[in-house]
Amino acid sequence: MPRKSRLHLPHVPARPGEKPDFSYVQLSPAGAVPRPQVNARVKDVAPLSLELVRVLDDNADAVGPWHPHLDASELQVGLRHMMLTRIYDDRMQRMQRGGKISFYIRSLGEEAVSVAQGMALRPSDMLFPSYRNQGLHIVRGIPLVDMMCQLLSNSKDMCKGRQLPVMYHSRANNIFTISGNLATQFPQAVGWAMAAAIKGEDNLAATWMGEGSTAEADFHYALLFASVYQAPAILNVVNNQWAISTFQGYAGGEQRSFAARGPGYGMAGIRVDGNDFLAVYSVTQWAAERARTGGGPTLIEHVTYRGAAHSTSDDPARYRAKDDAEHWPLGDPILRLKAHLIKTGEWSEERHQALTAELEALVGSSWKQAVTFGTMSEGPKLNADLMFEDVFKDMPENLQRQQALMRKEQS
Amino acid sequence: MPRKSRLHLPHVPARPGEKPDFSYVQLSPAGAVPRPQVNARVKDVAPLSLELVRVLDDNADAVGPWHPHLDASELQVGLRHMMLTRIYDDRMQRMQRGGKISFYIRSLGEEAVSVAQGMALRPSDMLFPSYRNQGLHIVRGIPLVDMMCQLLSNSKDMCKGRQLPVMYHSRANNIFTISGNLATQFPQAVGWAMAAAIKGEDNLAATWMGEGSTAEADFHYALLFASVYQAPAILNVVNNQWAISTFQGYAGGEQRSFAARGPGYGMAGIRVDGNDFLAVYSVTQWAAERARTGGGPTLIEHVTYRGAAHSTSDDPARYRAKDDAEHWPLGDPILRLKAHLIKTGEWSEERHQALTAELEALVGSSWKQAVTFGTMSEGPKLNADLMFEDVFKDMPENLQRQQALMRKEQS
Amino acid sequence: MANMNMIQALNSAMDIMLGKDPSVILMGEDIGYFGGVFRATEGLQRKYGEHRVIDTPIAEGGIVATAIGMSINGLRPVAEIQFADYIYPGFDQIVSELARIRYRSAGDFFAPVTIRTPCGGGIRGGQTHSQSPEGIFTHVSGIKVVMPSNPFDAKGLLITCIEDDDPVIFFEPKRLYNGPFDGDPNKPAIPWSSHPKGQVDEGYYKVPLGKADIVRSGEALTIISYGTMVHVAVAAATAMNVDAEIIDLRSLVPLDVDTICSSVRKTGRCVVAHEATRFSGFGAEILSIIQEECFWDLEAPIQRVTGWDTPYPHAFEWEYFPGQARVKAALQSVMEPA
Amino acid sequence: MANMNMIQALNSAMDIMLGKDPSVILMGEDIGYFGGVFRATEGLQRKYGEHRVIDTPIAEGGIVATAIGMSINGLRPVAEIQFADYIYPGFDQIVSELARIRYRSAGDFFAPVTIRTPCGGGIRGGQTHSQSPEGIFTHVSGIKVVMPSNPFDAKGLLITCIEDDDPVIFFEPKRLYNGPFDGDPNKPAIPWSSHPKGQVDEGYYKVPLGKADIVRSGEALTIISYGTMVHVAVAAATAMNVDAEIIDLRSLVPLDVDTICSSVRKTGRCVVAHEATRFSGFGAEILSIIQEECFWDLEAPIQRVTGWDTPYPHAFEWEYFPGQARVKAALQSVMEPA
Ligand SMILES: Cc1ncc(C[n+]2csc(CCOP(=O)(O)OP(=O)(O)O)c2C)c(N)n1
Ligand SMILES: Cc1ncc(C[n+]2csc(CCOP(=O)(O)OP(=O)(O)O)c2C)c(N)n1
Ligand SMILES: [Mg+2]
Ligand SMILES: [Mg+2]
Repeated sequence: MPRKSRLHLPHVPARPGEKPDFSYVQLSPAGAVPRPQVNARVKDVAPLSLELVRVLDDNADAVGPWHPHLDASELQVGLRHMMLTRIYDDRMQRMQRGGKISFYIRSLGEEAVSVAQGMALRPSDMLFPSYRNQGLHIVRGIPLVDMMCQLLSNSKDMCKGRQLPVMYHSRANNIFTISGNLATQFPQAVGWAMAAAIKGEDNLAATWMGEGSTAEADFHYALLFASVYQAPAILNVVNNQWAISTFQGYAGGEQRSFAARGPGYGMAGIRVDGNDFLAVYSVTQWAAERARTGGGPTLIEHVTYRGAAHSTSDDPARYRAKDDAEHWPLGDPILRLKAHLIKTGEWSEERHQALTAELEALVGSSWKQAVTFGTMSEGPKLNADLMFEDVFKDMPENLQRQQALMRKEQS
Repeated sequence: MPRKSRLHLPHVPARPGEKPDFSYVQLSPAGAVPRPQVNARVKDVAPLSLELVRVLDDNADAVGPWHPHLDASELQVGLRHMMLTRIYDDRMQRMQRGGKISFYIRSLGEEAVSVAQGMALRPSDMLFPSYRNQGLHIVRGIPLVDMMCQLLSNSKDMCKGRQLPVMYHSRANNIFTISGNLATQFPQAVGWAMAAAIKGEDNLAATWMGEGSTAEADFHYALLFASVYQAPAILNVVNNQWAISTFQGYAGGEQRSFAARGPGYGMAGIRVDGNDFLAVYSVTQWAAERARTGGGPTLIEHVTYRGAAHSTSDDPARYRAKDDAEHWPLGDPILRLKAHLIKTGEWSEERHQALTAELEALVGSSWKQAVTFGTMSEGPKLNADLMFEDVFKDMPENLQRQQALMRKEQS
Repeated sequence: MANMNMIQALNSAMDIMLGKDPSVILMGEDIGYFGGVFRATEGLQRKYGEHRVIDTPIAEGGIVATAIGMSINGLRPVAEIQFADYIYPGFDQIVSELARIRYRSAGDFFAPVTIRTPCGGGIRGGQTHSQSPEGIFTHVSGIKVVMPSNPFDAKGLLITCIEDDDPVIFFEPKRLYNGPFDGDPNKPAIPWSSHPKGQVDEGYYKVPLGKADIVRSGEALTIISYGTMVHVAVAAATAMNVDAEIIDLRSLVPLDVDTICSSVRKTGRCVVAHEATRFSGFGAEILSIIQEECFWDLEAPIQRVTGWDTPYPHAFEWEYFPGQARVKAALQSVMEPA
Repeated sequence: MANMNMIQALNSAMDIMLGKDPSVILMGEDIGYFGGVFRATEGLQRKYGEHRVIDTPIAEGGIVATAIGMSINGLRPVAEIQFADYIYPGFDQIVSELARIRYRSAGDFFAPVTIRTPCGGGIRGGQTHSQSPEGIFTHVSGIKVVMPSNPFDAKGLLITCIEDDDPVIFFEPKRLYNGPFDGDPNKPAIPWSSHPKGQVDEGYYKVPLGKADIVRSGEALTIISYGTMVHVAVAAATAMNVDAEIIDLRSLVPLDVDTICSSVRKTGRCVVAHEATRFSGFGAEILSIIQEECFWDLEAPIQRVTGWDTPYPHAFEWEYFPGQARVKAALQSVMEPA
């Protein structure tokens, strides 16, 4: 170029070989952010979109107006769900490495988002997850075996072999089918919520996407329709700082928080410590009550960190600093809740180890059971005839013919 | 439905039969809004997105920090351009009614937006207009005859008969071709601005859309890319309160100003009195200087009112209150600038009438000249062969064949 | 029975379904208070309320996406896209989502959404108000595609689509809204009241998908068409007085292959006509199926009559439109003795 | 000459054009620092800077739209869409804008944008990482559509596309990135180094658009294909040892009708093969043109070999993929004596 470029490019704090730098993350002290009434006006809650709602402080104490005051038993359940999610992830990752499944995506470091929110919502609320919300399925009690059978595309696969691993769904448990196309679930969730309002029901819709996905049009459609019709919806942006190799600054995070998009569209926006089980639970409760009482939608940005590779097809060593997750200023969601429970005398190292062992055993036995329904290499296999079903409700003549041709080809 | 719907629907203040009600429009007194430094940080300029920048007060005086202090001669030119725009619109509307052209769109009541902004920008700045910015073409000196020939799709039509009336363009004058698809020009303008930055040039891109169009994905893409790359662009939302029959509340205007989207994406957002020539000029100057000095993009919401039907295919009597334009609290842009010039002794009723007559004559003679290049009914006509050109740079074999078939068909 | 133009017939279909099924809702740009830019939903918001006939933001992608979400929550949305030329912002939600939800969830979820949209030229709309993109959607597995050619079919087909559990894109040839059109813009327009298919049952009835209509039976050749071109084909065949069998497909997906092929087997000669551009248009699929199924019966190459492979220019609308001259040329050439 | 796989050949083409023409820039998701999920742009940001090899937000519509704007300002953007399955959010900007800017401005503005995108199955990507949507774009007037089948063509065609003043969508069959593929997933993968077209000139050269490649000449029948299926066709014909003439289209728009038709006039028998779904796929257009141009030369119905009319299922990838068995069945049937 004749002259020097003046194009601004978002700053990426640390690349391979550099030391992790999270000074860009704007923090608020635990307990510092006020908790407005659930029916407060949007402009009065606008500051929540720039602050960071936190309950668990560095001494593992729960402090401030957002403290949800949950029973210890509930916290223990939350801890168990998060631990199970992580143990499940680790094992499935190894199964993929061992060639047992074709692909896998972990949620390492982000477990609090799905688990705390899943617990704060009602079973009748409809969930529109992304591919990194396995905690929701676990909270809703989807049997691990069923999830594993989906990963294996085996004879018991809920998707009949049509979807990539992790693209679960459960009609019975109100979890919508996950799409491989980013962001599409967001405005669908808003439409579901609009229908709930039209029908006069008080269920709400909750949906999740990563911060990188907010760049898609569907993010805009969702915020717009939710705002215009004041739909009872909770729109969650899980800001784990990375979209594959792309830093969150490239999605707009350098100039302003993602939560701040909410007030821009005239809806509440809250920025929350995504690794703080209590804070996530509490803001979700707030947003849910707001939605059910006619206060409209809330956009929640969960500030967290992607602890692992994007997926089993990815190698973050190529684009981000080594061991960066260990330097993440908001710590690890499981360790933080564990420490809090121990400090309040509701948990112990021993119980933690025992539970770990129990959950590992559960995952192990579930896997053994899952593979009896077939693996990629051994049967029982799904019948390839299924390829032609569910394109339409009734199989049209041309698909029946193609099905017959396929049979001939395979024989 | 069994239960009663809880769906919120935006309030529409006045429908046919009701009396106009503009109490929903949030006004600030002229001169009341402070003018930040052009390099101020986004969060420090955020209030501008909720206030209303005004310079001309109700006594036709120019007041406050946004007063651009233009020479009277410049204001007279601005007045002339606005008057010409309106006279041109009126005449073309009549020509459509008379069956001389197939379609027309007026900008009645919105003339200040295009004229003041066109004057505040440099000729080397690239414009990406909507279909309601004829003032820009007039400011840039596109001959009326050329514009009329486009309306007539005649032998001198700059679009060679391919576009609907009003879809002008001018490569020589840096005005991009107008699209019939709403909003598409917005992210294109941002791309143009990114290229200017990459090339190290200090031209900027300016683009316009109506408030209804902000619902399209392209509005979101434009704000996002402009923010991420800090593109030298001015993004204008002309909020004339209506999108055909749809009130601005259905585009999100009920919950929050359109300018407020800017800060949500981390860019400056300014809400300005769109019928105040001086205010529009001044905020455009501010945004242009900000962009040229590396301060990034600005979103400007022009608060105005669609004085006429959406287009010649529309009848607003079906959906909005009668004579509502007369009750619009921000008045008429031409009358307001005229009153200011008269008050400052730089204009008079006589000169105004004389100019009106001169411009009517100009429009009349231009039309006479334009029709010599052909009308819908009489020749000279464009050669239908042109239909097959410019699909590609070179006409491919299949189009050559089709062209020959068409000729045969027509003979 | 009553005289209805196509707009009134469509309005009647929606009116009946809104009354019959509380889960049916309408949504779209300017469709509510205003009744739609083509008046198809006139009066329905007043009758059924703002909560069932819903004005939306100008966001085709958002309209399709929220309609999908509503359908997952038990509603049957009928979404209007103001012009088919503006359906593309909703393309991803249609192709990647609407068409695949049943498939990817193994039937656990499905999205009974009907998308209505006016298509075709003939109203001086220029390149962005005249398009016929139906062919594109026929390549997308999981979506049904329908285009009526008259008021009677329009009403019966729309009711069928709204009750169908699969997603449907319902194209309305806007040039036919007010009357049949034989392709000659200089003739005075004639109203639907002068046409037998303008006689429409005021009550509930259905016209099935996947069943083509033999508009006129004949022995000499077969003309396969849909939408506006059905009328142009009838006029051209009459003018040339060839004993043509004229087939109105009505639904493109599912496609009535049997009716097509048995006609061509009988006549041995075939013309396929649509208004959309030729290259990779739906005509190519029809031609291909006939070539595959009826090869040995063909006595002459099948001819396609289509719009040209260009955008639809404002000034050359009638040079672009496949009028009687273009149809006649094709009829000529298929009639040439081998 | 050097051994290159298709990724290296594409990288070389972009490297050369970035070096040769300062107006060329690259943009897309993960293409900059990371070098792209398929590594096609590896090393180019380091070599040419962040301002010419630009990472973008995840917004295909925004990528296409800003690329258009850049091209209007004198740049030649090469935009990567990470998977063809994700091109649909950019569909409106491609169809309504990119394809029409030259036309609607009567040539005063034009948009020399090249969109690169990996397509096709065979890597266990499931229904959203395996699509072949090329047929849809061939129906859009004003866009060129290209798909190479080997490294040598890939490089020469991409350079031609970048220098072309018309917009182009450049589809890359991802299964061919690392080696030719004959359709048998159980055979050990073979590298491009073992294939003559893996020998690539390291310098600047062009392969023209609209010129098909006769991969193998023959007398008995014609196989018309492009992308991955070219290799499957060669394998099937060899296995059956039929004297097939095999044509690799390389560019779908513009289409080399002469090469297609002169071959079919010679052989009288034809099979058209692509991986995309059958119904309204590009095969239908090829078949239609041949039927129209070569009707009297055909000795048997033209057969289409395609993917099925369903999404591309994760578990049944090889039952979906049109492998050698499907090609052979078609060859059989076109060889049957009349
Ligand atoms: C429409 C679309 N574009 C691109 C992709 C490819 N892709 C899959 S995941 C991903 C990154 C998403 O990042 P983010 O939204 O932050 O979610 P995270 O993976 O961090 O949870 C990309 C680009 C896709 N799946 N869909
Ligand atoms: C993508 C698209 N959708 C719909 C339309 C039809 N349409 C043309 S103008 C218009 C209203 C636009 O309103 P607004 O953006 O407020 O601009 P204004 O006309 O008020 O200046 C609509 C819906 C279109 N042209 N393009
Ligand atoms: Mg992320
Ligand atoms: Mg408006």
